[in-house]
Amino acid sequence: MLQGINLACIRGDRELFKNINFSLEAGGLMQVHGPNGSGKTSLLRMLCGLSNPAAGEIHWCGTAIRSLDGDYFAAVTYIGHLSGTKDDLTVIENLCISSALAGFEISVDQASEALKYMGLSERESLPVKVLSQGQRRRVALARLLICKTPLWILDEPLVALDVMAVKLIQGLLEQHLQQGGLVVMTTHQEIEITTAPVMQLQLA
Amino acid sequence: MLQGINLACIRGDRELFKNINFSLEAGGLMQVHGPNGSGKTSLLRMLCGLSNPAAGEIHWCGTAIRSLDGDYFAAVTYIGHLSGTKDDLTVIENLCISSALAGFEISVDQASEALKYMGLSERESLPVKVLSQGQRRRVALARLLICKTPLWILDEPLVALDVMAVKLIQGLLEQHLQQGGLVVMTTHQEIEITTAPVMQLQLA
Amino acid sequence: MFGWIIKRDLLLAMRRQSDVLTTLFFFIIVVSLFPLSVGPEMNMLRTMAPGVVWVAALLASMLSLGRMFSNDYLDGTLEQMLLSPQSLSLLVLGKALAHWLVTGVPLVLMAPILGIQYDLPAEALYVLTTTLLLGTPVLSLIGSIGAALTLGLRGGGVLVSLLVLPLYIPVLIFGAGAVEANMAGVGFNAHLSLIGAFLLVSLVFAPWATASSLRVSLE
Amino acid sequence: MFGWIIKRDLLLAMRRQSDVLTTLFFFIIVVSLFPLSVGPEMNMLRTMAPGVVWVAALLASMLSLGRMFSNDYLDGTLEQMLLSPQSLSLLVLGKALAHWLVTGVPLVLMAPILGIQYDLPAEALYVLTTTLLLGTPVLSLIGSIGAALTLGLRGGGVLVSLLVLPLYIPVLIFGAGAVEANMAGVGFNAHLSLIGAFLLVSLVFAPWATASSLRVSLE
Amino acid sequence: MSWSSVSEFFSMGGYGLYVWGSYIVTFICIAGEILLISNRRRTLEKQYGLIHGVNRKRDSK
Amino acid sequence: MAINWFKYSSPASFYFLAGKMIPIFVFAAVILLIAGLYVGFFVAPTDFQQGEAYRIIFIHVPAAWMSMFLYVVMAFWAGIGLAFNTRLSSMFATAIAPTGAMFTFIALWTGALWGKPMWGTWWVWDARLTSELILLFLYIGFMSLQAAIDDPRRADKAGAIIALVGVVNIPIIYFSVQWWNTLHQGASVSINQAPSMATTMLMGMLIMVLASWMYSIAVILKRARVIILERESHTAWVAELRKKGAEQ
Ligand code: HEM
Ligand SMILES: Nc1ncnc2c1ncn2[C@@H]1O[C@H](COP(=O)(O)OP(=O)(O)OP(=O)(O)O)[C@@H](O)[C@H]1O
Ligand SMILES: Nc1ncnc2c1ncn2[C@@H]1O[C@H](COP(=O)(O)OP(=O)(O)OP(=O)(O)O)[C@@H](O)[C@H]1O
Ligand SMILES: [Mg+2]
Ligand SMILES: [Mg+2]
Repeated sequence: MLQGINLACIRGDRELFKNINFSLEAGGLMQVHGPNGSGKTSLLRMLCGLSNPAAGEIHWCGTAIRSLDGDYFAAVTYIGHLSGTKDDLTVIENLCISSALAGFEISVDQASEALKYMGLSERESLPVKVLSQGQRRRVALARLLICKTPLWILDEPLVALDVMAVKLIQGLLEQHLQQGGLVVMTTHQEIEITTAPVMQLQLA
Repeated sequence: MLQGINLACIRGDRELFKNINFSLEAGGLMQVHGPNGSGKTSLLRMLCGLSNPAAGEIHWCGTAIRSLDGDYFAAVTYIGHLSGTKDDLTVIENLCISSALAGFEISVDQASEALKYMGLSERESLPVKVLSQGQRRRVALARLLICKTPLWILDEPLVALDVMAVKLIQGLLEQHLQQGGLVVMTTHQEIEITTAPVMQLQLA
Repeated sequence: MFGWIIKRDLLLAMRRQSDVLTTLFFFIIVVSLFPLSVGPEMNMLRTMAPGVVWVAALLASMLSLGRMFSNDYLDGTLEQMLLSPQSLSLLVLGKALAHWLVTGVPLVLMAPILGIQYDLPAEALYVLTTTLLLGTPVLSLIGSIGAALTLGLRGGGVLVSLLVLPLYIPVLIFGAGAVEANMAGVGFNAHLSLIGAFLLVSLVFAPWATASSLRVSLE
Repeated sequence: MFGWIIKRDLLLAMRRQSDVLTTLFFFIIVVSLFPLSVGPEMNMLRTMAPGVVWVAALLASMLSLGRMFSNDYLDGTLEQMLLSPQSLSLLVLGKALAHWLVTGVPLVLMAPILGIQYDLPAEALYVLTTTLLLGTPVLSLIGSIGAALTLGLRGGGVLVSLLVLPLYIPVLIFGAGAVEANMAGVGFNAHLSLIGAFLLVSLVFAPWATASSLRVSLE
Repeated sequence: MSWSSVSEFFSMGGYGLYVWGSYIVTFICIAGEILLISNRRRTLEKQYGLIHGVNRKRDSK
Repeated sequence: MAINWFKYSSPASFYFLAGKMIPIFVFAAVILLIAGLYVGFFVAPTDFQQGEAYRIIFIHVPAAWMSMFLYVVMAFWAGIGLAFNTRLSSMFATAIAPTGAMFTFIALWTGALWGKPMWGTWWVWDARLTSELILLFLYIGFMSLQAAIDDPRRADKAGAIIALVGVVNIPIIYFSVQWWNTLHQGASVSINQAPSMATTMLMGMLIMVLASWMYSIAVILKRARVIILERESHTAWVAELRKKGAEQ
C-alpha cells in the first residue's frame, strides 16, 4: 500500500539519508529508528505530503502521492511533535473540531466516549491550556479513536504519556493493525506489538 | 537540605495533592511519580519558587524559600517541559547566554566542550530552530554541565532523547549526586541510579 | 467544512471576547489620539476625519491579522488543516470571513459614533459607514495573504504590515475619498463601485493566493 | 547580567534584521498614508505633521511591544530569567533598553526625514527629533508594563494597546505640543522638561512594576 | 411647579429629546447592570442547587 | 458600635454581612432617587439661560463625580489586595469596575446630549471631556485584562498593577490634557456656565449625588457577593450552603 522508493532528504548542507526503500502492506507497522537528528521527523513529514523528498517517490496504492493530493490526505492521520490542540478551546471542543476538520463529523456523545477511553472524562470541559503535558498529548491522540483512516503516521506518540496511557495506545495500534490499517511511527521508548508484522527502518 | 512541609496544590477547583512531606539530603535524588495530570509539574514549579503552594512551606537549608528569594535562585537549576532556547540563536550562543543569565559566565571553549559532551559538536553553529526535537532538548540539558548549582530540578528530562543521550544524562546525574548535589526529577521512563539513595514520591 | 471553520473561529472569539472588544477599542483609541496630538480645532478635525477613521480601521484590521493563522500554526492545527481532504481555498475563505465578522463588523458599527466626535455631518457619516462596510472585507481578504506569508517568521507582526499596507492603499484612497467627495458636495458613486470591484476581485483571488502561501509557509 | 541581556536582545535583533526594519517601515508607511487619505494641501499637512509623526511613532513602538517578552515566554527563557539570582528589575530594565535601542532609536533617526516630507521648518525638525529622543524611552518603559501583564494571553497584542495607549497620552500631548509650540513661535522648554520628568519617573517605577507583573504572569 | 400640562412636561421646553434621552439611557444602564448581576447569581444558584428561599433565610439569621 | 472588623474581612462573614446590608442601601437609593427626581423636575425652576435642558445636570454631575471617585476606590482596594494578599479587597476592586465604567459612560452620554443643544455639537475636545474619555479607556483596560486571565488570583494581581499605574497617571493625564487644551486658542465654550445655581437646583443635584452613592454601594455589594460565591466554591462554607440548598 505505502511505498517509499529511493527517498533522500537534505537539510541545509547535510544529507540526512538517501536510498531509503520500503514497502508497507495493509496490517503492517513500520517503526522508524535512529538517534536524535537522524531524520525521522523529516521522513514522516515527507510521508504525509507536508514536504517533498529531495529525491525519490512515495506511492500510495501504487500512485505517487503528489498526484493524489486531497485524496491521499483523506487516507492519512498524522500526529506530530506538536499536538494540534487549541489552548483556548475545551477538550471536547478541540476533539470535535479537529475531527470535523479532518473530515469526520462526530456527535458530542461520540467525542465523550473517545475522551473517556483516553482517561480524560473528568477534564472534558476544561480549556486545554490548563492541562498537563501528558493530558494534552492524550487529547491529540484521542483523534486516533475517531479518524478511521487506513494510514496512521505517528511521530513519538508516547512522549509524556504515563504507563497506563502507553498501554492504551499500544492497544489502539494493535486493533488498528488487525483491521488492516497501516502505521508508521517513531519512538525512543520500547513498544511491543505482537499481533502484527513489525518492520524496522533504521536511519543513520 | 530541601524540605517540603505539608505542601498542597489547588488548580481551578481541583485539589491536586495535599500534605506532601519530604526531606531530601545532600547527595539524594527524589523521583516524583504519578500519572498524567497528578501535579508533578505543579510541584516542581513550587519547589523552584515559580509558584506558591496553596498551603505549606518549602525550606532550603532550614529557611523558607520565600524569604530567601535571589539567594535560593542561585542554588537552583530548573529545566522544565519547555527547553528555554531561542530558535534564532545558534546552539553555542544559546548555551553561553543561558548560562550567563543563570549567573555562570563561560568562555566559548567551555561551551564547546559541553556541547561536545552532549553530542552536538557538529551542530554548534546552527540556529536552534533547525534542530530536531531531541537535539533541542540536548541543548537545554547542556546547561547541567555548566551550572554547578547544588539543586537540580528536572521535569521529564528524558523526553525525546535517544538511548545514547539517556545514558549520558544518567551519568551526569550520578556524578552530580556523588559530589553532594541534590536532584528532584520526574520521568515516565525508567532510569536507574545505583550510586545514590533514591527517594520515591508518589502523587495521587 | 466551511461552516465548521467559521463556527470554530467564532467560538474561539467568543471564548476570548476580549479579542473582539480589543480590536474595537484599539480603533476607538487611535481615532481619539489624533485630536490629542493635532489639537482640538473642530474645522481642522472635520477635514481630517475620513482619513483618520479609515487609517485607524485599516490599522485595527491589520493588527488582528497576526492572530488569523499564527495560533493555528503554533499549536499544529494548521498542519492538520493542510492535511484535510477539503479544498484549502475554501477553508481559507472561511477563516477570512470569520476574521471579518469578528474584527470588521464591529468597526463598521462603531464608525458613525467616532465620526460624531469629529463633528461630521449626517450624510458623511452614512457614506463613511457604507465605504467601511464594503472595504473592511477587502482588508481581511488581502490581509490573509500577508498573514499566511509571514507565518512562523518571528516579528511577522510587523512584517505583515509591510507586505499588506501597500495593497491596502487603493482601498484607503477610495474609501476616504468617497467621504471627502461627499463632504465637498461631489458624487461618490464612482468611489463606491471601485471599492465593490476590489471586493469582488479579492474574493476570487485572495483565498487561492492565501492557500498557496500557506502551503509554502509550512513546507 | 544587565549587559548580557542587552547583548542577547541586540544579537537576536541582528539575527532577524527584519524586526528592526519592519518597525521602521511601519512608521514610514503610517506617516505616508496620511497625505494619501487626507489630501495634498501643504498648509494642512504642515499643521498635522507633528501630531501624525508622534502618533505613528507611538503606534510603531507599541506594536513591537508584543515581542518584548512573548518569545521568551513561549520558549521558556523567561522562566529561566525569573529563576536567575540577579535582580529581576535590572533584567527588565535591560530588556526595555534593548527594546528602545532596537525600535526607538531608528524612529528618532528617521523622523527628520519624514518631517521634511511634510515641509516642516528646520527648527521644528530639530524639536521633533529631540522630543522623540526623550519620549521614545518612556514609551518602551511604560510599554514593558503592558507587555508583561498581557503575557501569555492570546490576543494580547491588541489588549496591550488598550492598556498602554491611555498611559502614553501625556507623552504624546507634550511631544507633539512642543513642536507645535515651536512652530507657533512659543517657547517649548516647559514641554521638554515635562517629558524629561516623565522619563525619570518611568525609569524609576516602570522596571519595578514590570518585574512584579512578570512574576504574576508566570505564576 | 413649572409645568402646566403633561405634554409640556414631556416636551421639556423643546429639549425633550435630550433630557429624556439622557434619563432613559441612564435607567437602561442601571436596569441592565442589575439584570446582569442577578442573572449571574441565578446561574450560580442553579449550579449550586441553592434555592433562593433558603439562601435568604440563612442571610437574615 | 463594636463590630469585629477582622471577622468581616473573611469572605464568608462578609458574604452574610453584605446580604444584610444590601436592602438598607437599596431602600436608601430608591427613596433618594425619588426625592431627587421630584426636586429636579417639579421644584427646581427653569434655568433662564439654558431653559429646561439643564435638567440633565441631575444625572450628569453625579455620574461624572462617581466615575472619578470609584476609580480611586477601585485602585485603593486593588492595591490593598496586592500588598496584603487579602482576597476580599481584590474581589471588591473587581466588583467596582463595571459600575465605575457604567457611570463614566453615563457621564459621557448625558454630557453629549447636553452639549448638542448648548454648544451645538455632540462633542468638543475639551480637557474635561477628553480626560473623562480616557478614564473610560482605563476602566475598560482594567476589565479586559481581568477578563482575559482565567486564574482569578492572577487576575487580581495583574488588575491591581494596572489599576495602580493608572491611578498614578490620572492626575498626570488630567493636567496634561488641561494644559494641552489651554495652550491652543481654547475651545470656544466652557462648562462652567452656571455660576450661581438656584439653591433648589443645587439641592436636587446633591440629593441625586447621594442617591448614586447608595445605588453604587448596593450594586457593588451585590456583585461582590456573586464574585465571592463564584470564587469560593471549593470552600467548606459554600459547600455547607450548597448542602442546605440541596436538602430543601
Ligand atoms: C460629553 C460631554 C461631557 C463630559 C464628558 C463631561 C464631563 C464632566 C465631568 C468629568 C464633570 C465633573 C468635573 C468636576 O467636577 O471637576 C462634569 C461636571 C459638570 N458638567 Fe460636564 N461633561 C460634558 C458635557 C457637559 C455639558 C454639555 C454641560 C453643560 C452645558 C456640562 C455641565 C457640567 C456642569 C455644570 C458640571 C458641574 C461643574 C462643577 O461641579 O464644577 N457638561 N462634567
Ligand atoms: N539548515 C540545516 N543545516 C544543517 N543541518 C540541518 C539543517 N536543518 C536541519 N538540519 C538537521 O536535520 C536534522 C533534522 O532531523 P529530524 O527532525 O528529522 O530528526 P529526528 O530523527 O526526528 O530526531 P529526534 O529524534 O530528535 O526527533 C537534524 O539533525 C538537524 O540538525
Ligand atoms: N483550572 C483548572 N481546573 C481544573 N483542573 C485544572 C485546572 N488547571 C489545571 N488543572 C489540572 O491540574 C493538573 C496539572 O498537572 P501537572 O501539569 O502538574 O501534571 P503532571 O503531573 O506534570 O502531568 P504530566 O505527567 O502529564 O506532565 C492537571 O491534571 C490539570 O487538569
Ligand atoms: Mg523528531
Ligand atoms: Mg508535567
